[in-house]
Amino acid sequence: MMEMINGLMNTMLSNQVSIPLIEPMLDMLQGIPMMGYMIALVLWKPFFAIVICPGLTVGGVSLLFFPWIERKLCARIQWRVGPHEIVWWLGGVIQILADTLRFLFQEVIVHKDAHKRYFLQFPFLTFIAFLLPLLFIPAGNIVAIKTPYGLQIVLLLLCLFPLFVMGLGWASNSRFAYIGTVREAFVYFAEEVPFIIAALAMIILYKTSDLTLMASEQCIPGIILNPIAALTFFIAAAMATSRMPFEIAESDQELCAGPHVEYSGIAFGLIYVLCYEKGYIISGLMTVLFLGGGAGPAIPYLGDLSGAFWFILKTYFVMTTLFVLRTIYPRYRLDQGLKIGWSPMLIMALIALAVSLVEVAVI
Amino acid sequence: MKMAAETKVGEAEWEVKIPEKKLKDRLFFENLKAMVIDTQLCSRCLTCVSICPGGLLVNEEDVVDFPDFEDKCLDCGACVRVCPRYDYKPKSGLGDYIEFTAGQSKRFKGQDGAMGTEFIFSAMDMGLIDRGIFVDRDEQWRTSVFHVRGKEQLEKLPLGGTKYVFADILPELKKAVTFTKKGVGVVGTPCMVSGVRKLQEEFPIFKEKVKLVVGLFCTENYHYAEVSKYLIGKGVDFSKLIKTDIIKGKFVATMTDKEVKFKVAKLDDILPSGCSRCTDFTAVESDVSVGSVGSAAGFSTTVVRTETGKEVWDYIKKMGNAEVGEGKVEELDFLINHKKEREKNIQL
Amino acid sequence: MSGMKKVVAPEYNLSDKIKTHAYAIGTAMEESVYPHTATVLYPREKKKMPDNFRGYILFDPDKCISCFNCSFVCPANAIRMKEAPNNRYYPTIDYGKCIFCHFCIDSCSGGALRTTKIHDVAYKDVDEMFTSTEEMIEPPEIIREDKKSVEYVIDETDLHLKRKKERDGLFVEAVPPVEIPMVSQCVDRGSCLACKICERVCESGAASSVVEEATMTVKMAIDAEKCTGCGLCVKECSMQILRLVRVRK
Amino acid sequence: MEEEEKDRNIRNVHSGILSPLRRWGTKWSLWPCHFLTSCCGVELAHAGACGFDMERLGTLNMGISRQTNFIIVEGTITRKMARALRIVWEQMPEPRFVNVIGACGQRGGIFWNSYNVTYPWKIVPVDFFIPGCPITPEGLIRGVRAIQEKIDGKDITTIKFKKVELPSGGELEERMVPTTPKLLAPTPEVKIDVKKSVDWAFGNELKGRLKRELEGLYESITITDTNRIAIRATQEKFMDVAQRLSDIMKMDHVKNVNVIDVPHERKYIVEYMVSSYSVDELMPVITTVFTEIRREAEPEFPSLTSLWESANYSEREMHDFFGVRFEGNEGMKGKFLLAPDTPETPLRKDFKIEEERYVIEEGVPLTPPIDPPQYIPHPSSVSEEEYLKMPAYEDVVEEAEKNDEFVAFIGPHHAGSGHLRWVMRMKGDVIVDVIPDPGYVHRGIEKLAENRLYIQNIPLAERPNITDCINMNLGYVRAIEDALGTEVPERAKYMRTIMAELSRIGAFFYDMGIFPLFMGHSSGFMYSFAIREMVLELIVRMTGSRCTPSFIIPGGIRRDIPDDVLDLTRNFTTAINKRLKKFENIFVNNPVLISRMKDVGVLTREEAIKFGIVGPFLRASGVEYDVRKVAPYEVYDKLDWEATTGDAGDCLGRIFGRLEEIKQSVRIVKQAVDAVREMPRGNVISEEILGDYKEASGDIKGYLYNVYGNLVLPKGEWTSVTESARGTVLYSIISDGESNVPYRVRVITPCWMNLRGIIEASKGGRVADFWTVYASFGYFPPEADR
Repeated sequence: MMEMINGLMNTMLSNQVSIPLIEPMLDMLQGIPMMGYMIALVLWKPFFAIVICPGLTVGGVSLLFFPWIERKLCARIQWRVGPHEIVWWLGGVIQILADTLRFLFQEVIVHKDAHKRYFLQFPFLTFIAFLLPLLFIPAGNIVAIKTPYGLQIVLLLLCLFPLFVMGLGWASNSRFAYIGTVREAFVYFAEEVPFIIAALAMIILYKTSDLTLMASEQCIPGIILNPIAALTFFIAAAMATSRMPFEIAESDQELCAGPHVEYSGIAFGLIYVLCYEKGYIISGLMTVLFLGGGAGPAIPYLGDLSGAFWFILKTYFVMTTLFVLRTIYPRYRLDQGLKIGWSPMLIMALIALAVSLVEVAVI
Repeated sequence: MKMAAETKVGEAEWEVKIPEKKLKDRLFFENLKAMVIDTQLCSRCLTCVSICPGGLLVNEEDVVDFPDFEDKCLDCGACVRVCPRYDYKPKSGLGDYIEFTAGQSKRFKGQDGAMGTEFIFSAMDMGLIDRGIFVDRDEQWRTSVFHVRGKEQLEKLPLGGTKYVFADILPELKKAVTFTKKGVGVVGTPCMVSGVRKLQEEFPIFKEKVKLVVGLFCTENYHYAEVSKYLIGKGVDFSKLIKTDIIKGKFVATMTDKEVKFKVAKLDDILPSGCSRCTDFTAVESDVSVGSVGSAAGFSTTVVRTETGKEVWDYIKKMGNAEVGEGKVEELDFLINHKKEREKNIQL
Repeated sequence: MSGMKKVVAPEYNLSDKIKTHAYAIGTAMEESVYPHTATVLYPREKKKMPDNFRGYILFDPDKCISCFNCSFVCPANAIRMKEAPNNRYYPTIDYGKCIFCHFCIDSCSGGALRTTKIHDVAYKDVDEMFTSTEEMIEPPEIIREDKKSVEYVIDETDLHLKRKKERDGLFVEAVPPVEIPMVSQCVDRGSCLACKICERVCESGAASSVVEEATMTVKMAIDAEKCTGCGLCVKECSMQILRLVRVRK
Repeated sequence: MEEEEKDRNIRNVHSGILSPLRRWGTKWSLWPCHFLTSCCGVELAHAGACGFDMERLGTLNMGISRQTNFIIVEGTITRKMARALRIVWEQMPEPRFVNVIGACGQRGGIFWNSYNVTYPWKIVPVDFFIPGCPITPEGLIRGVRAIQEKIDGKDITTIKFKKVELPSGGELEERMVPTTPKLLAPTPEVKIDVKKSVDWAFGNELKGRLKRELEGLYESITITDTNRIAIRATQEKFMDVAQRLSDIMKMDHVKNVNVIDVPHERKYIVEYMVSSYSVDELMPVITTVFTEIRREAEPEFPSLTSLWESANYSEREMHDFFGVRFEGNEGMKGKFLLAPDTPETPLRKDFKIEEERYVIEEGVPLTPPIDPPQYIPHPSSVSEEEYLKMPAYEDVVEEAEKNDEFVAFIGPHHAGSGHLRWVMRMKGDVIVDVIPDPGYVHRGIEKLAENRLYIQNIPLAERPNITDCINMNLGYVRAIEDALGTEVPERAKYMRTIMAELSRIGAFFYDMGIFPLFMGHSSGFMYSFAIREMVLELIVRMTGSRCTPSFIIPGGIRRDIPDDVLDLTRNFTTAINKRLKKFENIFVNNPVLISRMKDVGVLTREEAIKFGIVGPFLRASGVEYDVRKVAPYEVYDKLDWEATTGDAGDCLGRIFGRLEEIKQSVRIVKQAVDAVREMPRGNVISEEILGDYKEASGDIKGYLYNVYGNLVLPKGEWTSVTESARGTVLYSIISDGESNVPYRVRVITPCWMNLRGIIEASKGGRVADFWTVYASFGYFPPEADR
């Protein structure tokens, strides 16, 4: 028994997150019995990645705060103030918490025509399934599962998104949800091909598909090496997350949020944060692929967290850009969206692929 | 919009003469009720209803009434002042006239010569008046009073005139007087004509505004509810009715498919009390009297009595609005005498 | 036809597209750095309303001549008159109907009605919205959370929000209407019924009548000194023989 | 029932161990499902836009009932809409709150005696009522605050009145209560071809020509006013007259279809107002063709849709109103504007609506008791399915299924439907057909107008379209002035022009605010509403009211506008440029938008004329018709400006055309303000109309009723055509010459005419294009439904 624990401890201790800033505190805590195991566990990189960064904690906090950042920034661009009155001296920073609580305590209506079980299960399933790619995305050098096939697995998991959304729409059994779901399916195909090709271009460029390696080996960020791939990836990301010019499936004014039209209460609450979750993951991926992941001036006190810090910062930047698009663009029509996906973006993706090949050949 | 000349302040007192009350210490309406309504003298000409300032004196189904008069009566005496039968001086005979003739309107079609309508419209064409008051009658003989201001108004509307059924003409005349700019012409039964004359006597505004009074030859009028019941009982189908008339003491109702005839005397069962005390057949106080008796079929007998009537009649002749026929005075005698006999019913 | 201008929508080629994309993105970026915020932080602060703002209506019984004009002119029939203990009719307002057109204020020749800047009120119950005369006399209290006032200032370049530390007052001095004295006068005395409706409808006691039983005459009079020119008798006169006329100075 | 449900919501928030969290969350996250039924929706938009920004309080507008918890009932709930309100409320998860804003939702407001209005508080439990017509954004936010306080446990009315004893004493004698000020002519004469001698040379020529062309068909041809000519025909020859007018005279569109009920003469007058866009000199002329038909329960009349398609919807409307069957119009089966349980043929004169009361009487309720519509019965009496069922258009669905099509029911409560129901048949992503179901905001102003004084109709005339209030007001007042022949003082004319153009700018930015929303572009909405906020600021300073000034009165304007406001207006004409530029950058010139609009919803010149499109949308299709140019009124002919046309006829053309129009409006305002500042202050009301009250010529204060209360129009039909922001607004007042209330008022609003255009332009397009087309026409449902 002890051996097993010791063996585990050794595994964990060999792969610890080092944070100089809190080391004195940790030392103090070591004195408390059993606390050593706890600390070892928490600071064990895979665990740290899942639970703290970039996983649940940072992800959760992002979900709670990012909408606020988005809403404030959009408000600023739109000549207004945004969430403000709630804790007004902080500018309404906990607005999303209030929204979440409200959704949490609100009645969940399952309407008569819905497939009751799927209708209720899908939001939760979707929410959890959407978290999976986080296991593979490295924040600096912190990553839950380090595998040479990281990118492929993330792309694979990302491909699941639309399936779940379609599930939501199907379970809703409503006219608008139906149209929205069909649109989602169409857009999914149009967006996924250039998206994967753009990612492929980066695999070729970096000659690896291990996300940690891809991030760490970018001495020059991917966006400079292959801007076309970056642009394609970014636009495809906007499409994948249903961001503004491509918010085709969920268009509020046309389809009343499409697949989500019938959801209420916490079920909708989950769906509402889904798009931010999606945004977070895809932005994280974009950071890793094109912005050098956790690369940045090392902050000595943060140790390993330094990389994570830069990663989060860049992710937020990408996310903000992605989300602020809604203040700039109206949405495309379905056929236009598809056309963009299947022609210019596909061409761009192929060009990006060629650029990568050329660069690899030249270098 | 009201353009009024500036006036000096202080000249704002005036006196109004009110009549003697026959029953002292009672309201004027009670006087009226006691002297006219309860004595069955009331012919339901509605002069009192038209003048009542509160508009509270009303025309109930078959009798003039003032519900709640103890509380609401203003006791101004207007009803008594204008009632032609409060001091009833029965008039009968043919009365004075300037011209006894007959006419047939070329412009209008009605029963007989439609001369009543013609007189009003000719007066309107002359610019004497700007509206006439007619009685409109629907298929069921229900009446409604109608202000006519132009010829086009008659297009979809056959104005039959008052035909044996009471109509609330005089209250409408009062309204017309407040609205009119030039003057009003009115067609009415002899009792209404008397009422109008009484109004004109008492109030200058009526004198000024009511320019032409066309009287109709009238034997009697009936209450709508009763007469319709009676006629239906006799087999008259109102939807097919073309024309009704009294010919030689017989009531004739012509329908599209048949005719119903019966003695006028039979109608006495439903004869209103006021009419049974009325002796005036030819509306002797009117400007012009018009009726079917006394002229050829298709013509209206026309009795022009006053200068105004004469003017309009001349205009009609001048413009050729009507075919001039021949009136036979003697044909009226039967009905004039028939009505004169009713004098015996009057117990003052 | 002259004076017509043909508008041709732009054709965008690729460079135009890139340019317009850049403009759009540029505008957003510019605004995110230097925003032209135009928000009034109500209820924290309140926008300053002009003095002629049409809000809740206050009433001064001393100036009221009970002419019913406010009630007659009210397009929504929100104003109805109620008899007060002193036997005069005063207006009441149902704010559940009031459309704030202020035709009533513009019809009040005595200047008894006046406006306030109150307009932000929430009622719990629809029946509470009926406001009786008693409640219209004193300025009401409303819940105010504002500490500052904001004024929209439009200069030649842009709209600016001018914030002031002090709160904007809700009540403005009433502007009395110009005086146009009118009196009621009988124009056709012969047609008078002596029905005394003018006396009964007159709130100022100007119209009067005395019945002399002896001679069976009624003495009618309209006292020009007392007459407020409200026009009720003119309207009600059953023979329509009264007119409002200008008082000669 | 209601009390219980109201309590339940609050109990809901307060129950459980976690109730503090629950309360706090609910308090700061009241998402309104904006029930944007009518005018107050405009102010809701302002409260949500950057001027007031409701989002500050965590109140984020969202159109989807399931995901929101707060209904803001904006204004009138008609009988047709009532059921939708209930459905939305039932769809909403608990705890849910309801605020009713605007007088219409409280005691009916200005529509209190309308046949089609009902009270929302009889349909759903209501938490707070906010007075106003429309409310101000501040009031709306106050309502949100009140709900927040209520969740915290303080459920109070936010105003406290102090009661003051009224003076007592004086001799106690019985006063007579005055009767109604309405003066109704007994059995009025209704004549629409009253001859008027006017100085109109072309009129006599036209009359001669018409006489030649219509030889033997007409009964009379009368010149009733400048640019107005009336042709009387018999019912039998009516079709022939219409045929000739259409074929020979090239009169290509119908401006108005009207039926006038004259019960005492047992007739209906059926009139068609036709005009021509193809012949230049006929453009300003409105030719009225009318006939009289016998008044029966359901009289028949040949429909003229075969000649003039533009008459189609108006004929259907007349069928609703009077029961006149237009044979040949396929829409005669059911009701079009009215709800199934609205009283039958409400505009017939024998349908009486509640009369006004002027004194408070004991035992008489403040408002007429309106029962909630029958289709909201007590839930126990019907099954749940019956209870919440909207008309399902089963035949359409059946037919669509046969053709492998999909049917979507959009509205009346839909984030992008604008309170009108659309039944959209689509094949794949292509629209096959759109069936409109309007009337959800039909408040019956035509009926109300014939029961109110002329002056009282001014606020009523504005209500259909408060985004363009001044032009609506102006149109109505111009009809009165035409009738009275009043000459308006020069200064007032300039003021009216300034205000009308400001209003046009405002309406444009309203449409340009809603358009981006339909496109999912919130910045465009915010930017244009910021500019609109500036316009409203000017209007509020001029008139005292943001949206419903009722400022233009016959003969002038209510009061002179102070100089400082004029200065502000002058500044506005230059200040607008900066923000307009940004708006253009981010929205109008946005390539995404351009690609959405280009060649979408094309209406060719012929189609536009055929379907009776009006205003800037007609001009965008290449017809050079602008009332301000064709038949100038006020001071438009004295100022230097250009009307806009285009020839693309697509959404892009419509938007760019209007954008140019706004620049022209700014140009007009600039010139007019400069001109006014040169003028002496003072006289702004015609002295002729003031009569004895000449001193009030600078400010009507105190004498509005005295001067206008007994306004009586001369006999006849008085038609005014005014160019409002969205097109030609036509007021036709029929007066009997004696009453101080109109006999009939007909209002044709541009949106009503453009409705057909939206349908036709969107057919064959993509589903998403429907909203582009819809928004490009600036459709405002209250305006269309009236």
